Amino acid sequence: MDNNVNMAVDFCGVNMKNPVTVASGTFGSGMEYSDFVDLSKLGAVTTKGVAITPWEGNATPRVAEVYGGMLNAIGLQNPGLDTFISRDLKFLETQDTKVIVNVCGHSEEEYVSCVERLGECDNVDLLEINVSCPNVKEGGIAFGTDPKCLNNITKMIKAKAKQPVIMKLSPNVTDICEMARAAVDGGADALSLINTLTGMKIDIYRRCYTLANRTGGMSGPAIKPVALRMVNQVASAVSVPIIGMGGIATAEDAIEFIMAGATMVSVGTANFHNPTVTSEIVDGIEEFMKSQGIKDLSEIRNCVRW
Amino acid sequence: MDNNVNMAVDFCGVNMKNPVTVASGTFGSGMEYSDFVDLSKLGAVTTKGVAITPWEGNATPRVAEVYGGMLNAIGLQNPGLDTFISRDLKFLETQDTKVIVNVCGHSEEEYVSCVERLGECDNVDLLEINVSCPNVKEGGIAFGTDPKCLNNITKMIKAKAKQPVIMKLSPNVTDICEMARAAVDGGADALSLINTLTGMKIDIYRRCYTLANRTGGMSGPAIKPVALRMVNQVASAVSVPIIGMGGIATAEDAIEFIMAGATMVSVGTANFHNPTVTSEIVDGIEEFMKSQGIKDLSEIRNCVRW
Amino acid sequence: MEKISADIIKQENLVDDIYSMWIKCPQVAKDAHSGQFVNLYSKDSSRLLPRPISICEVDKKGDSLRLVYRTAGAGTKEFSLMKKGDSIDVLGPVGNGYTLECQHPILMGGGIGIPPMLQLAKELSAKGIDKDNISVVLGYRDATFLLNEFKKIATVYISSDTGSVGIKGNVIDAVREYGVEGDAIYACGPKPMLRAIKEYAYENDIPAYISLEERMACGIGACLACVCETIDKDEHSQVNNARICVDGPVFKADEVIL
Amino acid sequence: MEKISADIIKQENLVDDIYSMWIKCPQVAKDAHSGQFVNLYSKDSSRLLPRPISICEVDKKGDSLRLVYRTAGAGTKEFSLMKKGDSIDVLGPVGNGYTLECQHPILMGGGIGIPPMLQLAKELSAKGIDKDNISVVLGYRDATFLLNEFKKIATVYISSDTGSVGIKGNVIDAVREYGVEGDAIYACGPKPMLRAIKEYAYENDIPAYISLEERMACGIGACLACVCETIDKDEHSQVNNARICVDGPVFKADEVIL
Ligand SMILES: Cc1cc2nc3c(=O)[nH]c(=O)nc-3n(C[C@H](O)[C@H](O)[C@H](O)COP(=O)(O)OP(=O)(O)OC[C@H]3O[C@@H](n4cnc5c(N)ncnc54)[C@H](O)[C@@H]3O)c2cc1C
Ligand SMILES: Cc1cc2nc3c(=O)[nH]c(=O)nc-3n(C[C@H](O)[C@H](O)[C@H](O)COP(=O)(O)OP(=O)(O)OC[C@H]3O[C@@H](n4cnc5c(N)ncnc54)[C@H](O)[C@@H]3O)c2cc1C
Ligand SMILES: Cc1cc2nc3c(=O)[nH]c(=O)nc-3n(C[C@H](O)[C@H](O)[C@H](O)COP(=O)(O)O)c2cc1C
Ligand SMILES: Cc1cc2nc3c(=O)[nH]c(=O)nc-3n(C[C@H](O)[C@H](O)[C@H](O)COP(=O)(O)O)c2cc1C
Ligand code: FES
Ligand code: FES
Repeated sequence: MDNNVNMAVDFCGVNMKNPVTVASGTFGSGMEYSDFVDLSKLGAVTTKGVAITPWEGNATPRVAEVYGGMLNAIGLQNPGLDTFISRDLKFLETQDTKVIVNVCGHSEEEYVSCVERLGECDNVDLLEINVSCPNVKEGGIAFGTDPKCLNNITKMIKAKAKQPVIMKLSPNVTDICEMARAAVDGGADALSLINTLTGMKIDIYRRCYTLANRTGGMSGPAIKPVALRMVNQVASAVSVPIIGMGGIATAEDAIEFIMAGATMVSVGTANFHNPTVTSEIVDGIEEFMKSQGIKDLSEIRNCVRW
Repeated sequence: MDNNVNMAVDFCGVNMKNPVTVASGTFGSGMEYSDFVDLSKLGAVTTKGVAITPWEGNATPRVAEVYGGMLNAIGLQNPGLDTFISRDLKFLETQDTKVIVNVCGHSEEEYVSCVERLGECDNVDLLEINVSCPNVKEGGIAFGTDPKCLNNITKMIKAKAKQPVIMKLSPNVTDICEMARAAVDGGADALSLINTLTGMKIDIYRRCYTLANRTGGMSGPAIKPVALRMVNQVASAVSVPIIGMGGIATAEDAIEFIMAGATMVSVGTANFHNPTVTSEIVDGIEEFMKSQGIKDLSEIRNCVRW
Repeated sequence: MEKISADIIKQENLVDDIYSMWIKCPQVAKDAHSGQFVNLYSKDSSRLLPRPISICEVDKKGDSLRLVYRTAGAGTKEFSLMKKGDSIDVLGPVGNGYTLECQHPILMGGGIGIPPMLQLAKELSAKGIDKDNISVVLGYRDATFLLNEFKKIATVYISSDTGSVGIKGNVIDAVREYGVEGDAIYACGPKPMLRAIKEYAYENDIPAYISLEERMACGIGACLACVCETIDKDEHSQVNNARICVDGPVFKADEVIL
Repeated sequence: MEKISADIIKQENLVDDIYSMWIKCPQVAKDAHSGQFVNLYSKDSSRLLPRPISICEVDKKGDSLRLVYRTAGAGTKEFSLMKKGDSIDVLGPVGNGYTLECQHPILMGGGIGIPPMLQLAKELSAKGIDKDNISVVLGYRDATFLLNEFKKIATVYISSDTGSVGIKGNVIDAVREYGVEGDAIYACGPKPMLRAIKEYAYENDIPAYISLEERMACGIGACLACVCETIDKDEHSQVNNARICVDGPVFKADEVIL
């Protein structure tokens, strides 16, 4: 058997050495995990959401463990774009991997300013726009759950963006395909999904919400079936490439997302349980390809069709 | 310490000895589980969805295991109302517990005919209307995800129903409170939630969907945080009583739902893992009340407020 | 049916990925007979559904059951790592099992469908049918297992996918090749094998009792996950669907559609 | 920081719900010192997040760490059931730990905040500070644990919630009651106790180094779950929030808002 497999993928014209990246917010900007993983092993690093100015985030407790996953309400704490550029992007310049910068904002203007400034940064390959902030100007979660708002903000961002734009979709909607189409019609070059499912935990002894924020975003293996279903539906509704995520913890999980239609996959919460998981997933995909005689991921991408 | 605790609850005028029932479709009509549980220990038995005529259900495989839960696409196979009345209701007559009959249909007319015939049955205490059938006349899942359709079918059912009507809500929506209000405005006496979250599993070796139906409804502990969040939101949006469900597997889980605002709780998928779980949950709630000095569940119901 | 925690008395690897486990479970063993199965529960919280495993042998005096299984996925893998003295949750016995009305039975087991044939052969033997009149046709993938135990009480014919033992082919190939005859067929194995047996039984006009498999959730008749299509309307379901877990797993081949 | 699978060398129940566990983990032990912690991982798949546990003792020669913990919930309960010879996944050492610049340290531990004081006392003692000059004030709920180990190297004062040992009250009550004096405070314990210590340190104008707790997800500085509010803008976050896991868990009391 010829053992050469090609794990490289082209994502919006960016050539990734493999389809594995990390889910924004679970990996910092890679620095903290570089003790455990050689970042050059990853197709790309996706950074924690960054805004034009520093954000404080929510009160603590910000996280709670749930069965097979966790809730988080970090509230998008971030050091602001200046520090991000001078420290985090600079660190990533030294790493042999692509960079996807996740962007958040309180208003359309903030998103756009952020995207404009990032246009000047050489080592930003792609922009991922997080439109599921719990705390945005226009009627709360509107960007993430109202197709018109989503379409509009996508257009505004695309008008200024220098890098390809990935819109990140919220799963807390009745019709994920409608949201996907709204983003693509607005010019999105790619989509990433899913962000977290809104959940809750109650401390029955103290009779209060476990999270200071009351609700939090659920992530981890427990949400994988919902994520996979949405990726598969969206893959047949639109034709832009997809970054699939939600509960990926093994190479087999990653392959499921690729077969469902994802071009790349992000590993999030699994890093918290096993800091070397991303590297193991890269190796596992390669092994799977070899054992199944798959030479290129295009042979299996979207092979399970809606 | 005075050890008398009152677990009884009044649900739409029906007096239940305790707040524990079973989730429709996971317990047959109780017969199969009576080897394991004394049904008289339960507040009520909620029966598998029944339609006016027998339904074949979906092709197999109908179930798949997922992390912390399962997917099902049974497709509401049921023996039809005649057999249900002459066999299942007759069996339940011999049991000292209340009966909640879960109703499904392909069209509004089918729901209504079913509800009318059940009006003649003495030992039906409550009707639970499943409006998240994967396979209904009016544009698929419309009843469960479109507030107008939900409002309309609730009205039609209420016009004919002799027993209190519980509308069972689907979680696959952007705004669960909007759905809850639509049902209550239509006259619903109570709500039950959540039904299953739509999910998917892929068999990566055979490169196909694991379920014949492609997608299935996700249930089990993995969905609990989403269910709890929705129950808590709905409890503050409407004032009818709620049956809370979704991943309940322990007495602590049940208490969380009660604190979130549920008057009753249903145990579903957990029965498959542990057939005596319902009885253990009843005992566990009693113990919790004793240890925390709670005399009546009204002291903690909805104590964690949105 | 009872659900209990059973002690593992013996665990051994028979060959390749096939394991044999004896468990002590008086409440389950006392009612158990051939063709029935038990539900085994994983200890890992990510796996909540029971794993149905056929009864390979019943030792009523020893209050114990033998289960022979293949490590197909994570659940059976977990079972295979358990050791003597560990405990495992088990529910059973479940299902109808085989009826023993016959004089010259032909037992056919394919792959991991072989183990349940052992208890059946033992029961037929105990009923007084002698070795010459119990034909057992075993279809292996490659390496054999349980073979000597069958040889003690039955006349054994073998086929294998690779041809490494017996004739190369499936159990029906072996039946034809060796001219095996009888007045009833009892079978367990993969669906294509069962289809071939159904056809063979029809051609030869002898009854065939086949054991079916399907994905299960409750494993006790409540959830309607595990159905197979029936020729006639099923009494319980009122449609042409029977539950494999409690209405089966054994069906007359001419009553189901495969 | 490394994540490894460690062997449990010793596991014992100290008192009530308090357990002591020695684990062999050369890669972790070699860099470990007082005030740092490790992340322990549950084997059960329903519990994926690490459990942070302070280092109670470091045995560099023995390549091992001692962890003393209370069974607060399902994760610590699982740890308490593990036995000598079992393995447990551990990541560490994490955090800044205590700085040892002082002549007359006062160590204050409350409840499950007592264990990390032991390694600190040992390090101070090893630095040459004699028994009379190391004051240790221990606040127990009721029954004592680790007490004799402290007595070997330090002057110990005790308070307890119930008054069953030492003076009835908290550690600050004991400090006032016994007139304990020193040039630096090192403390770990529940928030109300740390608040009282912060105030006491301010009044007496001595530095207090306090160890904070918060819910964690990554346990290594990446997720921003575990923050505490800081008086000054934090260098890393650019807001008034520091990460307890890697910027702490030890902070100067006058630099954080409790
Ligand atoms: C009535 C009956 C009797 C059986 N007897 C035996 C036996 O004696 N020896 C033996 O090795 N195997 C037997 N099987 C198959 C056995 O149940 C599966 O191999 C086992 O459930 C796989 O579990 P896993 O966790 O290793 O695999 P996974 O693939 O990880 O299991 C995932 C899920 O799929 C289910 N599943 C997977 N394969 C099957 C299957 N073939 N049939 C039903 N459910 C499946 C599992 O129960 C679980 O819910 C029997 C199946 C049935 C229905
Ligand atoms: C830096 C640090 C050092 C600690 N050192 C010790 C120690 O030496 N000995 C000891 O007994 N305890 C210590 N704790 C507390 C210990 O981490 C918790 O008691 C433990 O995580 C509870 O886990 P559980 O599964 O038993 O409880 P559960 O309540 O079931 O845990 C559920 C989730 O909440 C988290 N959690 C629960 N309680 C706490 C808490 N107090 N702090 C942080 N997370 C919590 C768990 O890690 C888990 O993610 C320390 C905490 C921190 C932050
Ligand atoms: C602690 C935490 C922080 C997160 N922060 C962000 C963020 O800043 N921006 C964003 O788009 N998504 C954020 N997410 C969502 C993840 O990127 C991802 O969409 C989600 O967690 C599902 O993937 P997983 O199950 O693999 O974790 C965060 C998730 C977690 C758990
Ligand atoms: C096998 C199976 C069959 C179900 N059948 C029905 C049904 O007939 N009618 C209905 O309203 N809900 C049905 N449900 C949904 C459950 O009643 C319940 O809403 C859901 O499973 C969530 O609860 P759980 O996590 O405790 O199982 C079914 C669920 C399962 C797992
Ligand atoms: S597995 Fe539930 S009815 Fe057979
Ligand atoms: S726990 Fe993740 S940053 Fe501290």
